[in-house]
Amino acid sequence: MQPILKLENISKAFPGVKALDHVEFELFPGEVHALLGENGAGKSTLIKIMTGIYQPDSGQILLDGHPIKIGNSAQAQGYGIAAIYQEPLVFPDLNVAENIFIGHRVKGAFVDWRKMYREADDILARLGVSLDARSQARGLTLAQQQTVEIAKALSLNARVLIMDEPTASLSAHEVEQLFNLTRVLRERGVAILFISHRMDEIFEIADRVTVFRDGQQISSKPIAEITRDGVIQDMVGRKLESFFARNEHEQGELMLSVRNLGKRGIFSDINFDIHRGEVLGFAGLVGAGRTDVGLALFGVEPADSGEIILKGSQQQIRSPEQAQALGIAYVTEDRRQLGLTLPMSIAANISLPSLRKYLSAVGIIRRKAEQATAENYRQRLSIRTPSIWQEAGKLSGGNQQKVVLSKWLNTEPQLLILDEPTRGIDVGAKAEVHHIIDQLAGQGMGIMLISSDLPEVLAMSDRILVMREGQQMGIFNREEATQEVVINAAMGQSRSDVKV
Amino acid sequence: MYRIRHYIRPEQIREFSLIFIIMLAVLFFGTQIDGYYSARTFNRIAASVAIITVLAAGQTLVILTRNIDLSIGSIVGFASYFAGQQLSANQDMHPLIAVGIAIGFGALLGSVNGLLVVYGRVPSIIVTLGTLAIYRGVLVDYAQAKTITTDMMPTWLVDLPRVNLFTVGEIEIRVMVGVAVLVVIAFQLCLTYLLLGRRLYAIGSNPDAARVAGLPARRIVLLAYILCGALAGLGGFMFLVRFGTITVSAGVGLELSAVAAAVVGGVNIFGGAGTMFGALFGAVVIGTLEQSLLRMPNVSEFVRDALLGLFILLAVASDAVILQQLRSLWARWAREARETPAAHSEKESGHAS
Amino acid sequence: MKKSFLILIILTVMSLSLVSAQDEAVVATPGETVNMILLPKFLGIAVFDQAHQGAEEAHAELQNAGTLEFLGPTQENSAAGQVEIVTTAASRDDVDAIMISNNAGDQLGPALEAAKAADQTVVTWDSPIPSGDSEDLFVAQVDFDQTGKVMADMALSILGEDGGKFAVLSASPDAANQNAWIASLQETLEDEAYASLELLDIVYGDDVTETSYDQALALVDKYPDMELIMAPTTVGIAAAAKAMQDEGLCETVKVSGLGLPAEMLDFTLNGCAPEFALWSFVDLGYVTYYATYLLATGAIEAEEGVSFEAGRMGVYTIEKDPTREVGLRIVMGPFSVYNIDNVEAAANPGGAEMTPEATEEG
Amino acid sequence: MPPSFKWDSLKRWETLLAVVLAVVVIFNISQSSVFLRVDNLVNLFMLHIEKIIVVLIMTLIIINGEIDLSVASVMGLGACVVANLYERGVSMEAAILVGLGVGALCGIINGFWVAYVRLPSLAVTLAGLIAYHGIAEMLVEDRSIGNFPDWFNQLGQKALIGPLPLSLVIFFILFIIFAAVLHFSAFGRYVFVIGNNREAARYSGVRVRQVKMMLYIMSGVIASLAGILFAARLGAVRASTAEGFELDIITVVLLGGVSIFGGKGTLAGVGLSIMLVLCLRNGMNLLSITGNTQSTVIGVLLIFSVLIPNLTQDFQGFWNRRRMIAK
Repeated sequence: MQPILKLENISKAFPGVKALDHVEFELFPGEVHALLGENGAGKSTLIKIMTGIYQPDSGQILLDGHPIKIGNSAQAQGYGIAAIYQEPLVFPDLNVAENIFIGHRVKGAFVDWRKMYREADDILARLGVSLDARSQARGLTLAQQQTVEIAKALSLNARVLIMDEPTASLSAHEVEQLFNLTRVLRERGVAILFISHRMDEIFEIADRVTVFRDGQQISSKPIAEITRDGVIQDMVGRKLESFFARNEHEQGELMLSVRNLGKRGIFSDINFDIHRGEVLGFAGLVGAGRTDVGLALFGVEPADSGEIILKGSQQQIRSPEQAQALGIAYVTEDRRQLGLTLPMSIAANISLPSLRKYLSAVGIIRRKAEQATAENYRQRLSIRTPSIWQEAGKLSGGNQQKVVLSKWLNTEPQLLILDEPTRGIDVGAKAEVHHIIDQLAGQGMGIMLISSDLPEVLAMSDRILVMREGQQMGIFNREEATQEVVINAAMGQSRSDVKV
Repeated sequence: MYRIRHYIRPEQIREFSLIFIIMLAVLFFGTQIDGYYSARTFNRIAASVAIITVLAAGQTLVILTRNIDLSIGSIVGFASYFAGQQLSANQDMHPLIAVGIAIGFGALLGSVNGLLVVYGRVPSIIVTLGTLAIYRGVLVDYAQAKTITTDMMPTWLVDLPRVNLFTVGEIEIRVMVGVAVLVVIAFQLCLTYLLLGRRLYAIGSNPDAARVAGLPARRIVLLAYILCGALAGLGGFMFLVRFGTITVSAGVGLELSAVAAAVVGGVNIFGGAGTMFGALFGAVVIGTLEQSLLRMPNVSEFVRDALLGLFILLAVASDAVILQQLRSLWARWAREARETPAAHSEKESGHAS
Repeated sequence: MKKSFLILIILTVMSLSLVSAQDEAVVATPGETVNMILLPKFLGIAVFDQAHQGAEEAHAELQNAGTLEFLGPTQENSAAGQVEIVTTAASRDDVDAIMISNNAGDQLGPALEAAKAADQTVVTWDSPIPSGDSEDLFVAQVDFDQTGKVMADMALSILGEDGGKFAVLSASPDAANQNAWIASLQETLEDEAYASLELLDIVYGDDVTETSYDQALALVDKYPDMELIMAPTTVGIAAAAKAMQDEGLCETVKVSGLGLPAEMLDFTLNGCAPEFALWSFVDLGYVTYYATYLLATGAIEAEEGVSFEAGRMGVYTIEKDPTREVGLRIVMGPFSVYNIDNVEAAANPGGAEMTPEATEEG
Repeated sequence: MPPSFKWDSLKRWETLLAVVLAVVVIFNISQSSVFLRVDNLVNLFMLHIEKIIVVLIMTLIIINGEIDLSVASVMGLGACVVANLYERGVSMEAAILVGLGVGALCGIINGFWVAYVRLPSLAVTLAGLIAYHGIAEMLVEDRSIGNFPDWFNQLGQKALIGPLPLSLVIFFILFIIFAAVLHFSAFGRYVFVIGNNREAARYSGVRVRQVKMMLYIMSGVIASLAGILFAARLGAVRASTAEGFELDIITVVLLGGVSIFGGKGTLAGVGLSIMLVLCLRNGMNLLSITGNTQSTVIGVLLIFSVLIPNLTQDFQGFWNRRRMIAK
């Protein structure tokens, strides 16, 4: 069989970096081809070359055996190459149907709204999703936005679909829906390039796996011929010991008690305790209200009923400053938008919440002390960067996450709320973050771990609280919490057909 | 209720909130000014907001793409002067050619802005702050302190402000008002039914996504500037028609009035949201306040501006409060819809086919 | 140059005393070097250009070997711009005299003080320094006290002997000359002869066409029995006349005030503004130039009772300015009152000179 | 500060400004013997001293991601309040205090709507621009208020330290304070962080609303102070005092390399931009270039200061590609 798209001997260099080094890559119709590699391995560059955002320095691209040149996104679309990203690129002010059709180069200058809605409904129906073509994109969940992007690709009759970490922000249920869509497309003969950091997903959906490291292709094999450990070894170039590290710790005294916590229309009747050295996992679907509980404890969106008892005294937490003063830290799920100030230096990001510690008598920031702190965390959490004065935005996802962790650890919190701490970071970094969590718990910190990565929650938590639609479905001990138990609780009883 | 949510956005309802604010203002002034509820009040306000409406429409096009045009005051001045000069040199010129000259001249100046923004990659506020001064400076040199006066103009032009398109009872729809309303309707239709119009929203809504979607963003932004300049040129022609006497300071400060009308009309200053009708209502809100305050007895000349500023702030604030309420209502509906997925999908399949 | 100046001053002071003894007007000696700056309220406006034209005429007549610079701020930045130009001029060595139409009220005072401290002659024209402190002489276009009478007379002439109600549409609230004229108008109205006139309101159009136009219509709506709008500003009168014409109100509400014949031609011919007045800005520039030249060369001193001859405009005598507490002035005069009989002659390009001879004298 | 990419690009901007400034200064020296005289150099600052004092706080506000269009009206209002009170027989000292207080009040009003109600600052301060000017008109009406006490006028006009008048001393002190606050203090760090990303700042425990409120209050007080200094320099106050200054002020800030979208800019760049505009204007005045020609030159400079680096970059890119193809 002839590949739809074939990349031959592609090289691309940036000042100081060889992003792709004589790479070969093939996509066949009706296959899901997983591309793996740590951040910086060259995956993004390859995608950008395939979608016309970058031009290769050398090598050629063949479509159906004919060499082509992809000058820009519009040309890529013209060749039937479409891409969806981890953060979907939707137009929030337009509605679903418009988002699907906006990039089409249709004949005529007019918008036929009736026809557009009809065709949008049609495509959505073909995908088997219930989404109103008329609703505005602003209110959609991430998963719905991704569905819109897939519909867009389908409407373009895309023959090649690039999916760049599409599952990173999705809950298990939504991932399953996405995979169903993916299978539909595969049946239609679409070639799918699939990128994910979650091994389970690769084994569930991929037909073929290619691994990149440092801009070079390391291996490319059918799924049947590979093992999890083998792939990881290819990616990181060394053997990685235990994937989820969690050592047993003594649990200390009670630190936080939450009683009947509620926020009108968001969540209600939340009750739990966290002890020193305990990791309490929060599982559930995206949108179940887990993040909202975290935000309430951190004072960003204060709760309006119930009690928060911190080390024996009841607290009304009204603002992040106040939460911080009480020894609470919150590592947000949206590290690029909310966790970091991307154009500022790593050092400035780390010192931000605790800036008062660095002021001299006249109120000037003591750079030396700031620098010392940043260097300290750079070593402790092995943040890989040429300099702590580098812009945070230039770091890879995993290193960014470590900067976010540093900035909050530096406030010396007693309760650490982690919201999707390993989303979108590569396996190596993920293992490091897990190691850090384990260490912190070992030092007696109470940790609230919100994660949609089920294996992660199961492995890292001492107990697991499951939420569904703003309700607490139960708290399970480490021993009794299995995937089935947690999923059943997260879905409600009726969703037993879902497999993960 | 879900249905309403799907068909109408809070931003669309907000335009009704502006009508509500206008009505409040009218009710208030009605108690203050004798004979306020009359066709004359309508005629006066309509005639006074015609020019600013056209300018606000052009400004809206640019703001939708996440840019701004601060130079239109100078474009208005230059276009009206230039058109007046051509007309005085050539009295027999066909009216449409005269309008065309003004519009073309405005479009030319607008395209300079657009080229600098799009291909020079200079932030729009910097470009248009610069051309605001440059266009005016060139006009002053060009005009050599000569004034365009009414006696230089052909009679049809001098008489034009008096001409009614049609009248309903005592309500007169002047040609100028008609032109303004026509511009608003035409551009609203373009924004709704032209692919180009939707792309204007798309670019302002998410520039990155627009690039990835392969939209010709640069050409569209350039076009927005050219259209904004063209509308400023048309505004300049209307300025010439209405005031007759054109000095080099014609149109000074109109850029801020146009931005104010657009912003009060709910056009998002960060792009992607807003309508022509919003801009129209914004102009009408400000025009109503201004004209009514002028006619209010016992309000000293010196208190007027203070009140005007206060009222504009109140209008913007109440509008924001109303919009916030609407948005949270919509969000609640959306949440309820999600929390009852079964009911939700039933309702959706209702109009999915 | 300074030394020769000194000798010159001594000589002229001597001759001056001789002359004044004979009570004769000082005549300027052509060919001296005086570097002068003519500073209008702002650039780009016809009337100031006409004043420049008159100054150029005098400059050529007097064969001044120095320069005549026409500098001005933009309209948006008029007050601060005038301060800036005067201050910079004061620090320049090559400026001997500044002729300014003040648009900054008393705010120009310190800057002009600095210019005077640098031995520069300061003459105001068109609009004086209200406090009168920091100028040598004010060249008034007309007698400010007369302006009120001229406006009241025009009102009577338009409204007939029965009089009627009228309103004033002025420039910006802090324009010194307009305010003086309005004060004089109000004073004049106290007189028995004008008892039939009633001043309803004073509003401000800021010398912006749009605002003036709206204000004029608002006056009509506010005062249904108003019969006349008196606008002592060229921008205001043209805008008000156009507004009345556009709304078909020319039969019921007339417009008058101070206007440029070229701008008012149509409105006078069609009866919207049957009568208005102005002086010649060309002459104003011309006279100002002569006065400044004479002062700067030391031919005359800025003192009460000093007479001088200003070329074709004849003899002027410096007097105390009765409209201000402090300050000296000469009054150029007279008003030219324009109506349907003479407006065309004044407005056509050949009549750009607008010499008083060509028009009826007020 | 240790190197980073952004810092480099800013440095390039500042280098560009410095080069242009040097050219202008050399040109001025060659064209006018007056330029380098001390009194002219003092004048050079004094003629725009009120604007450049406000430029300092405007820099912080724009870096913070907001704008304050009402500054010129607050300047006028501050001056009018002082003049009005003085006219009514209040002592000058008390009048000045009240004037500054009124400035603070204007700032609180702006800040309330922007920081707490989250209305767009453009709309709020546009309304403020009209309203505060309106209040100034109510206070002064059609008058011109002058005859202030001698000490007050002298503060604005006479040298205080060496050849430097009070307002120039205030400017230099404020410049140093603002540079220190913006680049070396916690508050300045917060200003940048909020300007980059308001939400990220909030999630980091930064008191976003308080910082914004503080900035607007500072803006009000400093604008009012500048207005009062303006009154002292001119010796008289009118309702239109300082009208229209806002665009000049914003122009200088933007020319200094401050991003209108917030989060980026240095006070060094703004300082250079101030010097550049002042020298350019002074040089043109000395050469008798006034009026619209002057503003045209500034307008061209504003556009070209961004355009030329961009075009150079494009040209370099084009050149590199050509070379690569040739290879």
